Amino acid sequence: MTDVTVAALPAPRSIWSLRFEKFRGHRLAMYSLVFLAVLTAICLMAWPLSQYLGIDPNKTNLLARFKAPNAQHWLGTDDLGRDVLIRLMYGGQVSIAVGLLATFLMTVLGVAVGVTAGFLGGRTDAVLMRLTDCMIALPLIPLLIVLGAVDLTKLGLSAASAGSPLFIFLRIVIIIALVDWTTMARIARAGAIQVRDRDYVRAATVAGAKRRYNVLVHVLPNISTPLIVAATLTVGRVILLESTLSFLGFGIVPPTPTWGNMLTNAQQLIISAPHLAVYPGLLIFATVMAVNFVGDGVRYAFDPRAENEGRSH
Amino acid sequence: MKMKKALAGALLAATVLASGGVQAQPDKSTLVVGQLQFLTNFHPLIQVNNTKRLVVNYGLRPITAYDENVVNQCVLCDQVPSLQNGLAEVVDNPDGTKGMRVRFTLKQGLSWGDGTPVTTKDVVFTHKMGSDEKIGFSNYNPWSRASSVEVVDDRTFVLVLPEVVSSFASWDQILPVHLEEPIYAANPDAESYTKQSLYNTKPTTPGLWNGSFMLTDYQIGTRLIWEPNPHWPGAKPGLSRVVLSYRDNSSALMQNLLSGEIDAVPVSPGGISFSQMLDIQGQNPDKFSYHIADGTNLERIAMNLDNPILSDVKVREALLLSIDRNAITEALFQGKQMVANGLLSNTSPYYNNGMETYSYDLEKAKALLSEAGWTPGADGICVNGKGDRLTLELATTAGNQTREQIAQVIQSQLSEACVEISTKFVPLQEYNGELARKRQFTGLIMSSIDFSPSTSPRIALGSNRVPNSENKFTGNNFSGYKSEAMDAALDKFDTALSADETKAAWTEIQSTFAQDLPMLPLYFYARAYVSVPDLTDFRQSTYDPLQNFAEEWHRH
Amino acid sequence: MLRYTLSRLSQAILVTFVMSFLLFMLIGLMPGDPLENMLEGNPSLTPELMAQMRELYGLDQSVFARYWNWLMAALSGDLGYSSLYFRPVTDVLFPAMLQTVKLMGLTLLVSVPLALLLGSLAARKPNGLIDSVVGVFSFASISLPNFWVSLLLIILFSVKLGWLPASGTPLSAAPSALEQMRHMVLPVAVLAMFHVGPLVRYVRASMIETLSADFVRTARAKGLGEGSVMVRHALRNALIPMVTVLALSFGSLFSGALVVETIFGMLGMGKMIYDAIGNIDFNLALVGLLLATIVTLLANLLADLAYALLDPRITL
Amino acid sequence: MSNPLLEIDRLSVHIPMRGKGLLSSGIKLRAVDEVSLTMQRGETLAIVGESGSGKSTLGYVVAGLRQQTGGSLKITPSRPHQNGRKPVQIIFQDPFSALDPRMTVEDIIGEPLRLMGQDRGTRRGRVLEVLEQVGMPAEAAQRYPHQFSGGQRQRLAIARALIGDPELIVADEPLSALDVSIQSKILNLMSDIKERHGISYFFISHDFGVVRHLADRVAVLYLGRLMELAPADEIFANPAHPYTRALMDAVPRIGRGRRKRGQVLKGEIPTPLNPPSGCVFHTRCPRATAICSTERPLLLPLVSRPAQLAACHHKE
Repeated sequence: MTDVTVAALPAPRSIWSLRFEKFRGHRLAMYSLVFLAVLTAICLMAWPLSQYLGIDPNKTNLLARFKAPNAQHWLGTDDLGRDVLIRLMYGGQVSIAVGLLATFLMTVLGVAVGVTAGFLGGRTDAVLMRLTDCMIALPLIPLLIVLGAVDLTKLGLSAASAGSPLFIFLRIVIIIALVDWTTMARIARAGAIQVRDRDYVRAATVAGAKRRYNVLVHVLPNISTPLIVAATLTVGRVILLESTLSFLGFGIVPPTPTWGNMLTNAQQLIISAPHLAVYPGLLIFATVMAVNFVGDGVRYAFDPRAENEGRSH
Repeated sequence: MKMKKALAGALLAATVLASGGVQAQPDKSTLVVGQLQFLTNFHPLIQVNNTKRLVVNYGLRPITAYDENVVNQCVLCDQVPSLQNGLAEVVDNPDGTKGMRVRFTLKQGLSWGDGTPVTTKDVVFTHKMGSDEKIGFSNYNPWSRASSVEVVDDRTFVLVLPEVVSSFASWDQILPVHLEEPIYAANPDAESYTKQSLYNTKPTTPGLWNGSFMLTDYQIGTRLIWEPNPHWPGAKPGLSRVVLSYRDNSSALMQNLLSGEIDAVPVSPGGISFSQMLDIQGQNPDKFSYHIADGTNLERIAMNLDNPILSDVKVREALLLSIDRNAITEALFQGKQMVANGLLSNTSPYYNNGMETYSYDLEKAKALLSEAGWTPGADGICVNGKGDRLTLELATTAGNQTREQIAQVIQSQLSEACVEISTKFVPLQEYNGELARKRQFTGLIMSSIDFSPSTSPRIALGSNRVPNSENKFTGNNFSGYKSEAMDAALDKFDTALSADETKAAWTEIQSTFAQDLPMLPLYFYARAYVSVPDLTDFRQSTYDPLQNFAEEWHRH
Repeated sequence: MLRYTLSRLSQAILVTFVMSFLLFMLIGLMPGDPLENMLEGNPSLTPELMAQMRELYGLDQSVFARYWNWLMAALSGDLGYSSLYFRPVTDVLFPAMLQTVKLMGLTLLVSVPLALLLGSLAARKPNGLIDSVVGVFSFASISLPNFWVSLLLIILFSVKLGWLPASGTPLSAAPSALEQMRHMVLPVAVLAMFHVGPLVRYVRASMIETLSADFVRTARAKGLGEGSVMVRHALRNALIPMVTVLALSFGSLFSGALVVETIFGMLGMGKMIYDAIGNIDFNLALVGLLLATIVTLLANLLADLAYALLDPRITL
Repeated sequence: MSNPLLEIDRLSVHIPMRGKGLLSSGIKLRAVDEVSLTMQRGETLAIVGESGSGKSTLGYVVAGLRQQTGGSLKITPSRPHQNGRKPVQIIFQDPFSALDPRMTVEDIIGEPLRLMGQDRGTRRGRVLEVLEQVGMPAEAAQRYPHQFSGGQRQRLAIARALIGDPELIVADEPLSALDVSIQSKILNLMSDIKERHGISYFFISHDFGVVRHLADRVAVLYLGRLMELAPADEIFANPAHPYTRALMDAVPRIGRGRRKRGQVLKGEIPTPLNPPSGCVFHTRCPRATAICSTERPLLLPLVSRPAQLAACHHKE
């Protein structure tokens, strides 16, 4: 009965290994990925390094302001005698964490909205997509500033918890996710509509699958490709948004360092210490640029048009 | 080919644009002053703050003002009243208490910008409005001190004071009756009057101004333009135009100063910070003139004494001992702004040399804390017997870099003494309103307070000056400090009519303050101004705004 | 077409109302109390008087009732009073709008031709050297923090070299055209640098597409010069849908303008909103944000209509 | 045999058309219009018609993918189906869209069992079993769909349909996307399975050649209506309805070379939004007379052959 020989089948090879191979071919993306990995590793070294050098990142030392780079302070000190390098590293942790967390959150949000709209269709779809259009229409930064200015004690939160650094951090993550989930929603919706009408979903339905099963088992894995590409590019935008917001004073506030609020501080010191304006900005730029290149690489790697795999009937 | 032409064109255009700046000759008849914080409203006597005083006095002069030697001088009047010259006298009130009569004569030829003479009618009108609680003047020397104004003639009037006050000879600006009275009559409450006042609806009306300059043009949030008042009877102004150019933050002001966009800038408040001035001075010692004088404006931390931690004077002393104020002023101000030991600076003639002072002493601070029952816990932060942590919130205004820096330094220094501080930077409006005036802060708030020669320290220390609904939330005793000894000393101060009496009262006030420490004094702001070097005849006064002498300024 | 326009317009109006309510709620969540901010510094205010005022302004009512009152007043032309500038909101708004229109208009004048130039150059030889350089440039454009670029340009051109002013607003009451231009150079440069990146990518993609289209090949076959083919055929075809792309970029351009206006001290819409929020000026913040939203919605609407009008494949 | 496996009684699917905006336009698309059918166990019923005739819609209703808007449908399984086992399964036309590219073959084929709640271990044995039944090696289980050809994929789809042990398989043009050489192999597989498992096919096709090999009975649909219903032998020998005849003449057959010249359908199929009055076929019917445009013909047995039913005023 068996009329297909095993030898005729290609060796099993996951689509991921193929993609990784393509990604490796995108040189800028590869370099960027290495850069980001190194940067993240360095930022994560902040605590051990500060222990090793005997530095407390928030400890001010007025006798050691604007110190030139030396054995203890590798990039020198700032206007309050704090170590610039360690603060940059902590700031990097914040930026990267906000970037990843907010992207994750907005992916969840966008996918929830998009898949609901795409899979249910009809009036739900119409309403949700109008909502998405509205959000897209809004200028992001002014909206973020309002959200950043919202007094959480008016929402019943205690003043102490509203002012805690962790809460301020989460608040940034949440408000960025709240205003920027629309791209994800559109992609998820388009994907969901496509997958919804695929025969494999129909076959599962005939076999007794409910909506939940189809969404989880069929829709989500099949729209993951464009979502991963979009998410990568989003990380860069989020880092930029966070730094802009912190720079404008509606983001993460001192003494917690971020690249954005370090620039606010540096803005005041451009006469006495113009170099302080260089590092954080350069890091934001390099990080966002690298993330965008990686995004471009991922897009290239995932692009089916660039796929060599032929489909023969 | 086309590309090359376009490129050449672009280069040419760039050169023209760039060279415009290099070649532009400074206009010597104009002074461009950079400022922070555009006026919320232009009315000279409502919602008055330091920033407004820096502006309004170009065009509207007070009756009297202190000069650079801290001597009270006549601006609109002929002679400063005193008990010695007989223009002021202590009289018996019908109910047996003592009152005062103070006589002024307006200068000959004083005139509003539209040519209408300034007369006693304007004084009567201003007094009437200034005593009307619904209008709510908030000027520095309240008109409500006088119960009535007796008109002698067009230029002479007598102010009748129901109480003896030491500040009897200090009086602020007057308003033009011919323009503002109809508006006041139609709008008898603060809300609508302020909105309808010509100062806000049409501030370029010449008749609103009686100083050497008047406001001729303005653009909201951006600039104010002052030009000479043709009816000013005094010296003809040396500048034909003063432009107040508003910038968002002090670093923008600094950039504009360095790029030659602005010619002068006040140093905090209302301008660049003192440390920014030092930065500029360090790099460009000759490019600008640096006018620096001692000031009376005190940066201090008020403490909520209702907080059980802070009600213990030992804790307050420990806090002050753990803040290295010398290091702060040395590092941030090169020591050019003086550390404050109390309410008055060491250079004041009334300074009390005998009182207790608190220089940085961490060991003593720790000892005091343990005496007060606070011992370091596992994480280095003190706890008391009940297990409470020694943690306090320090709030100050957002956007002021010096304050934010100092707050972070204090946070860091107090942690050495086992005190945990969380910092909070709030917008100015919120700070002044809810936090300070409504006393909604739990721990520490940092801001400045100015004790002018005519202002009683009662506003910050009197037990009746704790802001509450009874006194309509006036008063600056944000700590909630109540001391009978202090109240008695303040009574003496308020009725002192001679320098000796005043000095004795000040001595007592300062000693009591040093014992009780109701506030933590940090440093005194210097009065400073940075200008192009060709600005001459620039007088800098300790207390009153230098704009009172703006007609004397020249550029050569 | 008319039906489609009306339907889209009515949707936009509905959205505007929904947004106005949401913003009203959000603004109400800013710290402080509108009445106290308005009357701050008036020492003679008794609690009774406050309560009276509260009633007078309807602040004791529910948020819905307050919104309704506000909406009715706004529709009758009363947009309220700015507590920051002590003027009716409209008095502050219009000069600010003009300023922003000027800034954004000049930016478009720079960014659109630049995008067309760079995009066309890149499209001539995809994956060639110029294309790679332009590609990196457009990536840099979307990755640059615009506030940082502003700072660097100010340090270099204003503070160090002294060539250009550090602010975007001329000081004199009647500045000469040259003076105005000089003040706009840095702000426009920053904004254009930030705006041009996505445009370049768009122009490049659409040029490559049209260059490979049949009619372009025909034109080439007819012996038209390369430059002529580029300009007359490819560029013109790429231009038409560009209107849509530009309209859709309005929101991000406005966001960029906010940052630039704030740094260069220009009282445009963006800085006005920023100041209003920072100084808790409820009315100004609300109206400013709403106006920005409406204009963005309109731009999007126009983009849709233009797209529908210009693209024959879409029938209405 | 007691009662039929499938009973369809005057079943209709009318789809309301959405107008522009949110309102319904009131127009209905009559995809399936009052169709009545029965199917016996083990029987293969072929549904034949042009595209747009409603045959797929009918198949979707039988498979439970779509709800009818009128009439009734009853499936009576011979065995009690417990644990979520479904008596009906489905095979699709496009083997590429039919298999989830993200799943391994084992997971794809095992999906119906997974939906019944069986664990992976239990499923595996059954998956290998059906793989063998459809002629695929066990090694295929760990591969992904993109590693298989169209014919192989169709085998996998059949395997998935088989695994749940159904009694009826709706096959929606399962061969039309395949090469002719592969078609016959799959066809043999299907008839093989039918014989071994006693499965009924609801076999949708537009190809009489294929139908002839597999079908026991044939139903001809046109514009959602049943035109003819007859045993396969009879209909191929003597098509009673002119539409059936036209279809047979128009379609090329496996192994028979080119289509026979003769009666070929004129014009396009009318829109089901506005079907012709009377006999829906009258607009294209070579035998149409006046009565055809006014009166709807009933589906009635032929006088000579009572098993053969046709809805025509002019049956042959």
